[in-house]
Parts: sequence; structure tokens; C-alpha cells
Amino acid sequence: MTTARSGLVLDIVVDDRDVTVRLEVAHGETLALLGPNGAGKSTVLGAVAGLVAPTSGHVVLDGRDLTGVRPHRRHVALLAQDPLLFPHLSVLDNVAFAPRSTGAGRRASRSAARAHLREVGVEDLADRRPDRLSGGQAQRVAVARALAADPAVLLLDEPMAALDVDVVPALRQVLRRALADRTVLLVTHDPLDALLLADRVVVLERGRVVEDGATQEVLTRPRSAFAARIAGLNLVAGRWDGRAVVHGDAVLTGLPSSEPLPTGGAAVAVFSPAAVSVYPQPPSGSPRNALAAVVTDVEPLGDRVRVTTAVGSLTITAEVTPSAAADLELVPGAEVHLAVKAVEVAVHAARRP
Amino acid sequence: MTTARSGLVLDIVVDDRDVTVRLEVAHGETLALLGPNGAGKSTVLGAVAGLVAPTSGHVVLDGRDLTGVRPHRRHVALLAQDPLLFPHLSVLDNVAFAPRSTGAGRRASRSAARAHLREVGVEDLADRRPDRLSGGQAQRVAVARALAADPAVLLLDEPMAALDVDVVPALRQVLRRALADRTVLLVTHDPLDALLLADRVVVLERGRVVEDGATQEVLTRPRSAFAARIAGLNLVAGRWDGRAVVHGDAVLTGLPSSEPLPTGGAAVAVFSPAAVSVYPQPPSGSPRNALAAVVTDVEPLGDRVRVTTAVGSLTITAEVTPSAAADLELVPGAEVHLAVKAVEVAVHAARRP
Amino acid sequence: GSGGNAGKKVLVVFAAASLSSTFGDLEAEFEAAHPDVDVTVSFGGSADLATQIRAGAPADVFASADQETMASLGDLVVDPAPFATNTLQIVVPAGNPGGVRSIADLAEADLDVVVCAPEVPCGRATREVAAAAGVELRPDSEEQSVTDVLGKVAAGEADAGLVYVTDVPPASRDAVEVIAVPEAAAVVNTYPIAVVQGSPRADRAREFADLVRGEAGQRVLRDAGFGPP
Amino acid sequence: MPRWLYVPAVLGLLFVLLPLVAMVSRVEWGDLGTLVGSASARDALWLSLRTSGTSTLLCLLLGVPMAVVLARTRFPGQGVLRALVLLPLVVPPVVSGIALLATFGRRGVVGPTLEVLGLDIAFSTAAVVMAQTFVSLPFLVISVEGALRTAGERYEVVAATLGASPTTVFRRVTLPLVLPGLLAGAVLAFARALGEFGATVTFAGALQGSTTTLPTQIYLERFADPDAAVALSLVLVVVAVVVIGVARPGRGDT
Amino acid sequence: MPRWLYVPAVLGLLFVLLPLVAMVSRVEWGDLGTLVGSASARDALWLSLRTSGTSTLLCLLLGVPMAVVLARTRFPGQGVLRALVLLPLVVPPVVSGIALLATFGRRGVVGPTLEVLGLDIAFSTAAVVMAQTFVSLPFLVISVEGALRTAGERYEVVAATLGASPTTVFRRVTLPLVLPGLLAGAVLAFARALGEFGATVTFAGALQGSTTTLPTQIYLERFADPDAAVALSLVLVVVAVVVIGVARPGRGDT
Ligand SMILES: Nc1ncnc2c1ncn2[C@@H]1O[C@H](COP(=O)(O)OP(=O)(O)OP(=O)(O)O)[C@@H](O)[C@H]1O
Ligand SMILES: Nc1ncnc2c1ncn2[C@@H]1O[C@H](COP(=O)(O)OP(=O)(O)OP(=O)(O)O)[C@@H](O)[C@H]1O
Ligand SMILES: [Mg+2]
Ligand SMILES: [Mg+2]
Repeated sequence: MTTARSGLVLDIVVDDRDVTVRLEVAHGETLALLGPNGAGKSTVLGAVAGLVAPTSGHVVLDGRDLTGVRPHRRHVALLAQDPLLFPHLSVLDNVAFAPRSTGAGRRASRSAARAHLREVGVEDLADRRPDRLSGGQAQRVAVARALAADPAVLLLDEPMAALDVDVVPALRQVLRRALADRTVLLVTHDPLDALLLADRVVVLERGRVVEDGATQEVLTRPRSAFAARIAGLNLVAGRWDGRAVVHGDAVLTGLPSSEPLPTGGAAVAVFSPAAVSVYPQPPSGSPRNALAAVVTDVEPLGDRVRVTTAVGSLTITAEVTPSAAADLELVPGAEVHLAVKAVEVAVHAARRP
Repeated sequence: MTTARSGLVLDIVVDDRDVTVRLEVAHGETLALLGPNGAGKSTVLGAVAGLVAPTSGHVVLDGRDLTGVRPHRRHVALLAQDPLLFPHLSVLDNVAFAPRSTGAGRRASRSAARAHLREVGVEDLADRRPDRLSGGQAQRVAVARALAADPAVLLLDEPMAALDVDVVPALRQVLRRALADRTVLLVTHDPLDALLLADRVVVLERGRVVEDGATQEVLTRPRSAFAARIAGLNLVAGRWDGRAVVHGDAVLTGLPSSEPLPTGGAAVAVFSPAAVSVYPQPPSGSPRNALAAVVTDVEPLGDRVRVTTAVGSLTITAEVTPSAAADLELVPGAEVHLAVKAVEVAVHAARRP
Repeated sequence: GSGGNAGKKVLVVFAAASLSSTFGDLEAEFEAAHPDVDVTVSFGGSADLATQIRAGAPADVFASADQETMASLGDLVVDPAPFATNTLQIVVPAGNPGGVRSIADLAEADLDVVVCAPEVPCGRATREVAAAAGVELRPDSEEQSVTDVLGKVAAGEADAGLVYVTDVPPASRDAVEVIAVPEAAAVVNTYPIAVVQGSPRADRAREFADLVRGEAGQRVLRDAGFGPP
Repeated sequence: MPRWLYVPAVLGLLFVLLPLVAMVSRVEWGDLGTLVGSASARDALWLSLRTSGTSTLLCLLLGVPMAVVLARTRFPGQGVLRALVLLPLVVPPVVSGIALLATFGRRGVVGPTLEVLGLDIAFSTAAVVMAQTFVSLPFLVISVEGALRTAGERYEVVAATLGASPTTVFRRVTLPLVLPGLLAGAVLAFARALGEFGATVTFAGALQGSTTTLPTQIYLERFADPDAAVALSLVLVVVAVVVIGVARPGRGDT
Repeated sequence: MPRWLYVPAVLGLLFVLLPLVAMVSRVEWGDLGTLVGSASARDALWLSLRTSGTSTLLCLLLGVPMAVVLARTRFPGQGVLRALVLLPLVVPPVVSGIALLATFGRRGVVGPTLEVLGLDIAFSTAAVVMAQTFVSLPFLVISVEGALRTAGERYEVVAATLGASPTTVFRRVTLPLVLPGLLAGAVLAFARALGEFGATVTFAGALQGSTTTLPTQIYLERFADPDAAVALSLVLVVVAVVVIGVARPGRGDT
């Protein structure tokens, strides 16, 4: 998946920011960049876009060394942390800027721009000047503008920041469509963005890569402190049968998130370890999901205990209080029954079938 | 609590933004402003700070009409959505600006500034120029600068935006200390901010107030569509006995969030309705909390069913799938047992004892 | 005069720019005769200087390049008296690239000719000379002053110009050639000098005017090409 | 804005306005028509407007690129180069005229070459335009460079990542963004060209209809016909007020 | 930056530099010392530096407040006022001198009042400073107003909500933010004052040591002693390059 020939290879040192990063993004792959403030995420994006000159190293896109190539010849669109809408153009013309600049006619550009504005839910603001927008509205327009550029590589720096919780799911769907089959570097603070949009996750800390792996791998079994704090989810990939995600013997009833989820299609069920109850006997009650499991590992995690279990070929973790772990005599090898409420299981269409 | 004499009374119309808002903040009270993008939250803050001139109406602070009063005489500090750090001053001098401007000596101002920087976790950046900060670092410095102003009224526009999930809890503690006994208007997209920091919540939609009430009231029984989507939590206020929150007969074991929580102190247990399992018999297993309850209301809510129950004098809601509701024959009057895992119950020190 | 003469009495002389070389010598001569006096000469266009005097400039002596300007000051000056004359002549760039021989040649269309504008005294004189010679001048430029005419010719920009030859400074003598104009004898321009009314140093001022009009002054002026008054 | 700033501001205003009022108060309004309406005055005004307009255009064509190069590139000796470009500001106009003569005059450095090409600049309207351009260019360069620096490169960078070529960025982002500064610079250049006199008379001479601009006319008549000079100055002032007033700087952002 | 912009930029540069080079090439380096070192030349240079410095200071004191009022307030007739303030740019310097005489001269509008107060301005060094201030003021006002408008009010607003009084905001935020524009304006004003000649001779005359500035000296000697004039111009140019080079615009934001 990550060959040096096709896709993006970045290997840079930026001395004055103490950033030394090497990473690869395969052609058509979406890579999520996670990490605390000041970790160097924006710096990496800047280096790809040609806005930050690395002290040494190189950026290679599809075999072409971008060192010294001017930004507009890189075919790399950047949605920066600051929306930076052109103040002299209307919202519509801001979004139409990229198509216009790359040769499309005024008409075609505008109607494309209008479609993009509709996607992010601000079509009614088309004629406004950017200085008359609220913070979140400006952010959405900036997203539309970046999407309209239709670039080979798309760099998104916290595209969901400043957005109200209400529009985030919808915008996530928009991005999901837009990012499919595009080479994308996505900076985010939300593991759900990573899960839904990214194939792989790279975690930066203090200017260094501390974790790099497939999204599900990193989110379920984080190795870095930062990833552990924000992730550690249970993910069950399988097929959606209309009510539940089926993976071999395991059947996980859940509620589909907003996107259309075709019956029989690939899906992933996501639930927090905290949502998993552990019983000595099969429970009867509202929880729709009851799974027989064998404890494989018990590990204290601050004020709670992380219980790792095997459900057939699946690994599912539960978080319980130390007193519960003691009462239930949870030790490796113990046979238990797990219960998860269906309303705590979010089901998403799997990114790649 | 909300008298017109003491505290902030705002009653404004801003025609060109279609904003018509009337709200009051009592002296020493923190009011959270929620609402979708473009609802008018920043506009309200701007009107209080004197940056947006209302078409009509007035802003009265502690009995003083602020109409026409110039910003620096309002004793109102604004942390805007954009950090707007002074580009010609170092980070330290940015934070020291307010104390210096209000008469403190250079030394005293700087050491106060350093303390504020420490609080937000960026003391090591004191000598940087703002243009050498990452997005989140700049946001934190802006928070420190606003706190250093020590104003009569503090206006915070999404103070947690752009921050990595890692620092949000710590910063929330900082704000919590800083906001106590101050008159504050806090714009946020996160109901947890509202819960932990605010006494009251006002929800704006399309430039109008659609909800206004005590935080717990709005978060537990939201009436507006927007509040319902972001809130609807179970809150149980009581005393912390070291392991659980005790409210009359009800005892809710939970995990304290990071702040120090004195045994015997007032506390509030917070858990999502989705985390509440419903059983016909008392369950045995990991869930630490089992509560006998009587169903008072069953109401479909999109793809799930909201079950309202009475546990003694408490109201606790559970969300289950329609099939679970049918299986368990949940109808008003039914006697059920609720189970909530302790790890799903976050316990916070109550804002006011 | 020069700096560092604190304690000396001063005398301020306003003189037409065309007098700059001669009055420099006369200043030195006067200061030699009056060691306690420091003479400051302010050169400029006569009309400019007159305007300044009218506006109260602290001049003690005024030497104008024409009588109209002096007359325009009326009571502001005391007893103006002529001290020099001059007449117009043709100047051409060194080597005479236009092949000019007489004033009649100046009517040729393919020659670049510059003269003074009719608004200024030398321009009026130029017209009178041309009329006397029966030549119709079609100048390519009408300049503000003799100095400007000379500048254009010296730079080789123009092929010929009409100037007072006394206005040709020594430094420019290599750059231009002079051709006499017999017809100009009829149009004589006279330089008057006067003490400025109300001068607190009227005695000293009169002494300077006397020096200019006297033996020594006339010698210096004659050497510079001026005619007698 | 601190209110005490009004005190020096009003003082400054008075300092500028009093002389203008004093000048205007000298105008004999009854004769104004005759004074201003003479053929020579009309010729001079028309020539002034034409040449100032042309030289402003030239300033834009040459000066905007110069400003962009100064603001957007870095090279050794840039500081010296900027200082050199701004020199016509400090050199007295008459000296500028001499320098132009030394370059483009018949015996100048490139003058003979131009003459061979059939371009005889001396005493032509073209010389007036060149003199005006020479003294006005720094005004435009300074204004535009300042505007470019203040606007910063951020928007240009965004535009480039959106795939716009440098030319497109220049046309659709850079120019519109600095438009207020550009307009201000053009107004300054036009005003300076309109008032230019010293370099013009020295380099181009003065002939009614082809090289005598309004300031030259004013200078000529200041003693011969002071009333006409004052009246013509008034015309210049009115033209300038109209031009500056029409092309006032755009609104600032708030 | 599109590369083709270099073509007009280099053309513009040549247009400005060639005349300067041509002028410099005329300097007879051997005689330079004598030409420049004369007592009168030294007096004139020293006077020029002193008066230009003083008038730049005056421009700052009067002009910065004027620029702030123009940029930060809105009132009817503001456009006309701005145009009026900029008029000294367009009025030929000699006319400015006449206007100043008509105001502050002995027979001027306020001259007699000043005389009663014991202030006799015309033809004194003070008059030189006033003439230079009059013609330089618009440069400073324009530069600073432009910088103020581009900087916008956002930071001032933030400072005000942090409790800073308008004076503190002005001192600690406004001034530092527009410092590059302010420096540029001061340099322009200084340069203009240094090159000023027409208004000075008219209003202040030309008395060695007290009112004969370097440009006046150059003007007087331009034909009488062209070598000296060119040499003195060179001195002016060097002074200007040093001043402009030292106070070059600050770095732009990226
Ligand atoms: N222009 C700059 N010059 C020098 N250092 C900078 C600059 N911008 C950021 N830095 C520093 O470089 C490091 C990496 O910054 P970067 O902006 O890449 O962080 P980030 O991961 O994007 O953080 P955030 O989540 O806060 O946006 C930080 O320590 C920051 O202080
Ligand atoms: N400067 C402005 N001029 C005119 N209208 C504006 C301006 N700023 C915002 N608006 C409009 O006013 C309305 C309220 O904007 P406001 O900035 O108060 O929203 P907000 O609630 O803060 O939104 P967000 O969560 O996106 O920051 C929006 O419709 C917006 O488009
Ligand atoms: Mg960043
Ligand atoms: Mg907002």
C-alpha cells in the first residue's frame, strides 16, 4: 500500500520548530494526523503544500520531488487552520476560485461552487462577503473551497473546528465522499474523524512520529500515551443485516449513524469499552447484545480496570471499576458474558468494502 | 438570582444580522450560550463588549447603561473566536498587557502573566512571538490573556476550540476556578462545558432565544431541538461519600473526573441515558449501580425509545431500542431495575454547594 | 562672508543671479576695507528678491537685473541708481553644430532655438531685438530665465539661444560660443542698485552701493563683460 | 482613539489650511473667468491633465512590478536598490531634470541612440511625461510596496495551493487586495505629476501647447500677472481635490 | 510572483537608475573634495540636515494625529478634508511658498499677530522649517493613514476590552503596529524636506548659514558652477540613500 513510487512520501526536518517527520501516504489513501497542540501537524501540512521550507529532507509526490516546486504547481490544496477566505470575493466566488483558476468558465465554476456550498449547508450565504460570516460559517465555506479545488493531494487542518455539533455528522459524510480515492492528509482532534475518514493514522508528539498504523489498529490498540487517551474503542467489522453487524458467530445489534447503510454491505460497529457490562451468567434485560467471552487479560488503567476478552476470533475490551473486577473474580481464563446496549453501538458503513 | 439591578441585562436587536435577544446574567453567574453556527452567539458577546452596535436596545451592567460607553470603560474582557494576539508583543507581554494597562508595574504584571501562562500549560512559550505559535498554543495564550484582565464581566467565545482533547479537562479546571464568582458569558459547543462551568444555559437559534434555564434543567430536559440533540443527560446531584454520589435512597457509584473531590462535598453524577440498561429483575454482574424504578413515560425518539423512570424522587431516563422496549413490555407504571456501569458515571464537584 | 564671524556687523545684499561672480569679488573687497563687517549676498531672480523685500526680507542693499523690477518696489527702496548695462547676444553650443551666423538664422525651422518667455524681462528684450532685426522667432522653448536658456544651449539640447552674455558664467565658457548681435545694441538693459528703505544699517549699505558704482566696482563689472551705466 | 489627539490634529490642519485659505482669499472672483479662460491657461491645463494621466499610467505599468519585486522577493542589496528607486523623491526636481538631460538629452548617454531610432525627445510632450514619471514613480512604488507588505502573502499562498498560477494569483488576488494602496499610490503619483515643474522646465522646456504645463504657466506668471498665477493655482487645487476626493482610500477592515 | 513582472520592473529600475548614473558619471572625483568642502556647501548641508530633522519631527507630531483622525473617525466632509490636507503635494512648491508668505509673512494673515508676539518668521531658519514641514506633511499623513487602515481596528478593540485606555491603546498597540508605515512616512517626509527648494527660497529666501539649504545652493549653482551643483547633488543623494537604507520598512507578515 505504501510504495515510494505512487503516493506521497515525506521525510523532513524543520529545525526551528524541532520537527523531524518521516511518513508515507499511498495514492488514494487518507491518512489522519493526530497529536497534541504544537506537535507539528500543521508543520507537516505546510511542508507538503510548500509553505514551510524544511531545513532538510524532501517531499515526493507520485515519484516527483517537490523540493523547490512552487505551491501552485504541486497540485496540493490546503485547508489551513485559519479559513483565510479572500476578503474581496463573495462566498460564491471564493469557492469558484479554484475551478476558475484552473481554466473552467465562469458559469461552470459558479455552478460547481454552488453545489459545494450546498454540500456544506451554506448555499444561502453565496452572495455574502466573508467579513459578514460567523466563525463556523467561514469554516464551512473554506471546506467547500478546498473541495472545489479537486486536487491530487488534499491537506485538511482541523476541517471540523468551530463547527457546531449539529453539522459535524453531515459534513463528515461530505468529506467521506470527497476523500474517497484521493490522497489526503487530515489533521484532527477527534478519533471518530479518523475512524470514519482515514485508512491510516499517524500520531505525532513533540515533532516526532510516535505511532503509525491502520486506523482500526491504532484506535483499538493504541501504543502511544496520546492515542490511548483519545481512542481505545471497540471496533467490530462485518456485514450489516439490517439490524446488526454480523462477524462470524458474533452478532452486534446497533443503531446506524446517519449515512445510508445498505443491507448486506460492509459495516463496522463501534462502542466504548465503558459501555460493555460483564456478567457471570447471561443477563436478561434491555441490552440487546449478549456475547459469551473468555477473559484474556486484566490490566489496571488508572481508576479503572481494562478487561480484554476473546469473543470467538474477536477481541473486545471492557472497562469496569476495580471493585467490579474483584467481585466478579475476573482473571485470565474466566468465562464471562458481555452485555452491550444497542443504543451504545454506533454502526458506520465501512470505509472500504 | 436574575435581578435587573445587579448583573448584566441585555436586550438588543441587530437588524443586519437578524438577531433579537433578551437575556440576563446575575452578578457572579456564569451563563452558557449554545446554538448552531450563525445563531448569533458571537453577536451577543460583541454587543456586550461594545464591538457590535445594536440597531436598538440596550446593555445594562450592574445598573449602568453601557449604550455608548467605549469598550475600555466597560470592564468587559472578550476572548474572541480568533485569538488576535498582539503581533508585536511576546507571548508574555501579551498576557501582561491587561495588568500593565490597568496600572500594575512591569514586574508584577509579568509575574502575574507567567502564572496565567502556567495555568494554561504554555509557560515555556513565554518569550515567543505570536506568529511562531501553533493554532492551539495561540488559543491557550489568548485564554491566559483574557483571564489576566480580571474583568467584571468575562466573555468567552469558544475558549476550548482548537485545543487538543488532552488539555481540555485541565483547562476546564482552570476556567472553573477563574469563573467562580465572576459574571461570565460563555459560548460553547460542548454541553460538558456548560455543565461544568455554567449556572444557566441559553440556547440561541436563528438569532432568537429558544431556551433559557438552569443548566441541569436544560441539559436533562431540553425543550429545543438543538439542545435535545446535544444534551439530554442524566444528572444526579448529592454528596460524595468517597465511592458514590448519595441522593436520599439512591446511591450512584461513579468515577470522579480529574478535579479533587472532597468526601462529603456536593457532587453531581452525570451519565447518558444510553448507558442505562433496563431489566425486569435485579441484575447480577459488573454494573455497580442497580436502581429499582417505576416507568413514568415511554416516548419514541427517532430510531430509539426514551424511557423516563422515577427512582424515589429522582427522574432518570434510559434509551433503549424499540425491540428492547417491546420485549420488556415497558409501559408507564411498570416496575423495572436500572443498571448503570460505574465507569459510565462521571462525577464532578457540584458548581455551587 | 563665511561662518564663524560672531561679533561682526553684518550687511545683507540681495543681488540678481547674473551678478553672482562679480558680487562675490566685490564682497571680498568690501570686507577687506571694512574688517568689522560681514557681508552676506543672497542671489536670486530679481523678481523673487523683490517679492521677498516686499514681504519684509532683511535686505540692506538690492541690486536688480532690470529697472522695472526696481521700479516696482517704489518707496521700499531709496535712490535707485544704475550701475551696469548689458545687451543680448546669441549663444550656441561649442562647435556651433547648427551653423548659426546671425540672428536671421534663428528663424530657420529645423534649428532648435530657445529664448526667454515673454512674461520675464529678458523675454521682452528678446522680442524687441527680434523686431528690430526684422526676424520672426519661432522658439522651441520659452524659458523662465536667461540661466535656463543658457543651460539648454550648454547641454547641447538647443542649437541657439538669446542671452545676456554677462549671464554666461565662467564655468560655462568652454561649453558655449558667443555670436554678437548688432541689432541688440538698441535694446540696452540697465542694472540699478539701491538701499532698502528702513535698513538699520543704511550708512554701511550706502557705502556698499558706492563701492559698486565707484572705480573698483566698475572695474570688476567691466571685466565680466558688463557695459557702463 | 484618545481624544487629546484632536489637538495636534487640528493644529496640523490649520497649518495646512491657513496658507491655502490665504491664497484663495487673494483670488479676484470677478476676473476669475478671464484669468483662467485664456487660451494659454486652457492649453496648459489640458496639457497638464493629459501628461499627468499618461505618466500615472506609466507609473502603474513600471511601478507596480517594481513594488512587487521589492515586497515579494529577497536578494542581497535589496535595501540599497530600494533607496535608489526612491531617490527622485529627495533629489531637487531641477537636478532630476539635469540628470534626465544627461541621459536622454541629445548629448546624453542614450539620447544619441534614441535619435538614431528617430526618437527626438527634446522639447516634446514626451519629455514632459518622462520628467513627470521620473519624479512620480517613487510615490507609487512606496505606496504599493507598503500595501503589499501589510497585506502579507497569506492569501496569495492559499490561492497558489488552490492551483492558481502566479499570473492568476497576481491578477485575481494580489491586485484586488492591494487596490486601496494602489489607488492611493496612483493618486499621489498623479498629484505629484500635476504639480511637477522643476524637472519639466529643465528637461522639456516650455512651449505653449506642447510643453508648458499648468505649474510652468503659474511660475511664469507669478510676477508678470500675480492674479492669474493665483487663479491658475486655484484651478490646480480644484483639480487635485476632485481627483483625490474621487479616488479616496477604500474602507478599512474593522 | 509571476516572473514576467521582472521585465517591467527592470525597465522601471533602469529608467530611474540611468539618469542617476549619468549624473554621477559627471562628477569630477578629483575635485570633489574642494567642491563639496567649501564653507558655503558645508553650511548648507548642515542647515539642510538640521532643518529636515526638525521638520520631520514636526510632521510626526502634527501628522500622526491627523492620520489617526482621518483613519479612525467618520464625519461628513471627511473626503474633502483629506483632499485638502494632501494639497501641498500637488501645489507647485513656489506657490506653496507664496501661500506661506501670504499667511505668515509680515503682511500676511497671521504674520502681524506673530510679529506682535515677537515672532518674526519669514526669512529665518524657522521659515525654512515651516516650508519644509508644509510640503512634507502630506507624505507622512498618507503613509500613516494607509498603515492604520490596513492594520485595521481589531487589535485596538481587543486592547480596549482588556481595559487599556485609548491613550494606552494608542501608545502600546496602535503605534507599534503601524511602526513600519510610520517609519516609511518619516523617511519620505525627511527626504522630501531634504530636497525641498521652491517653497523655501520663496518663503525663507537664501541667506548663507540661516536659510540657504543644500537644494537652494544647488539651484543657485546649477549653471554658474555645474560641477559644484552635481557634486552637491551627489552629497544629497548619499545622505538620502543612507537615511532610506537605515530606516527601511520592517518585515511583512507571511
Ligand atoms: N511560524 C512558526 N515559526 C516557528 N515555530 C513555529 C511556527 N509555527 C509553529 N511553530 C512551532 O512549531 C511547533 C509545531 O507547530 P504546529 O503548528 O505544526 O503544531 P500543530 O501540531 O499544528 O498544533 P495545533 O494542534 O496547536 O495546531 C510548535 O512547537 C510551534 O510552537
Ligand atoms: N460582520 C457581520 N456583518 C453582518 N452579518 C454578520 C457579521 N458577522 C456575522 N454575521 C451574521 O450574523 C449572524 C450571527 O452571527 P454570529 O457570528 O453571531 O454567529 P455565531 O452564533 O457566533 O456562530 P458560530 O458558531 O459560527 O461562531 C450569522 O447569520 C452571520 O452570518
Ligand atoms: Mg496546527
Ligand atoms: Mg461565533
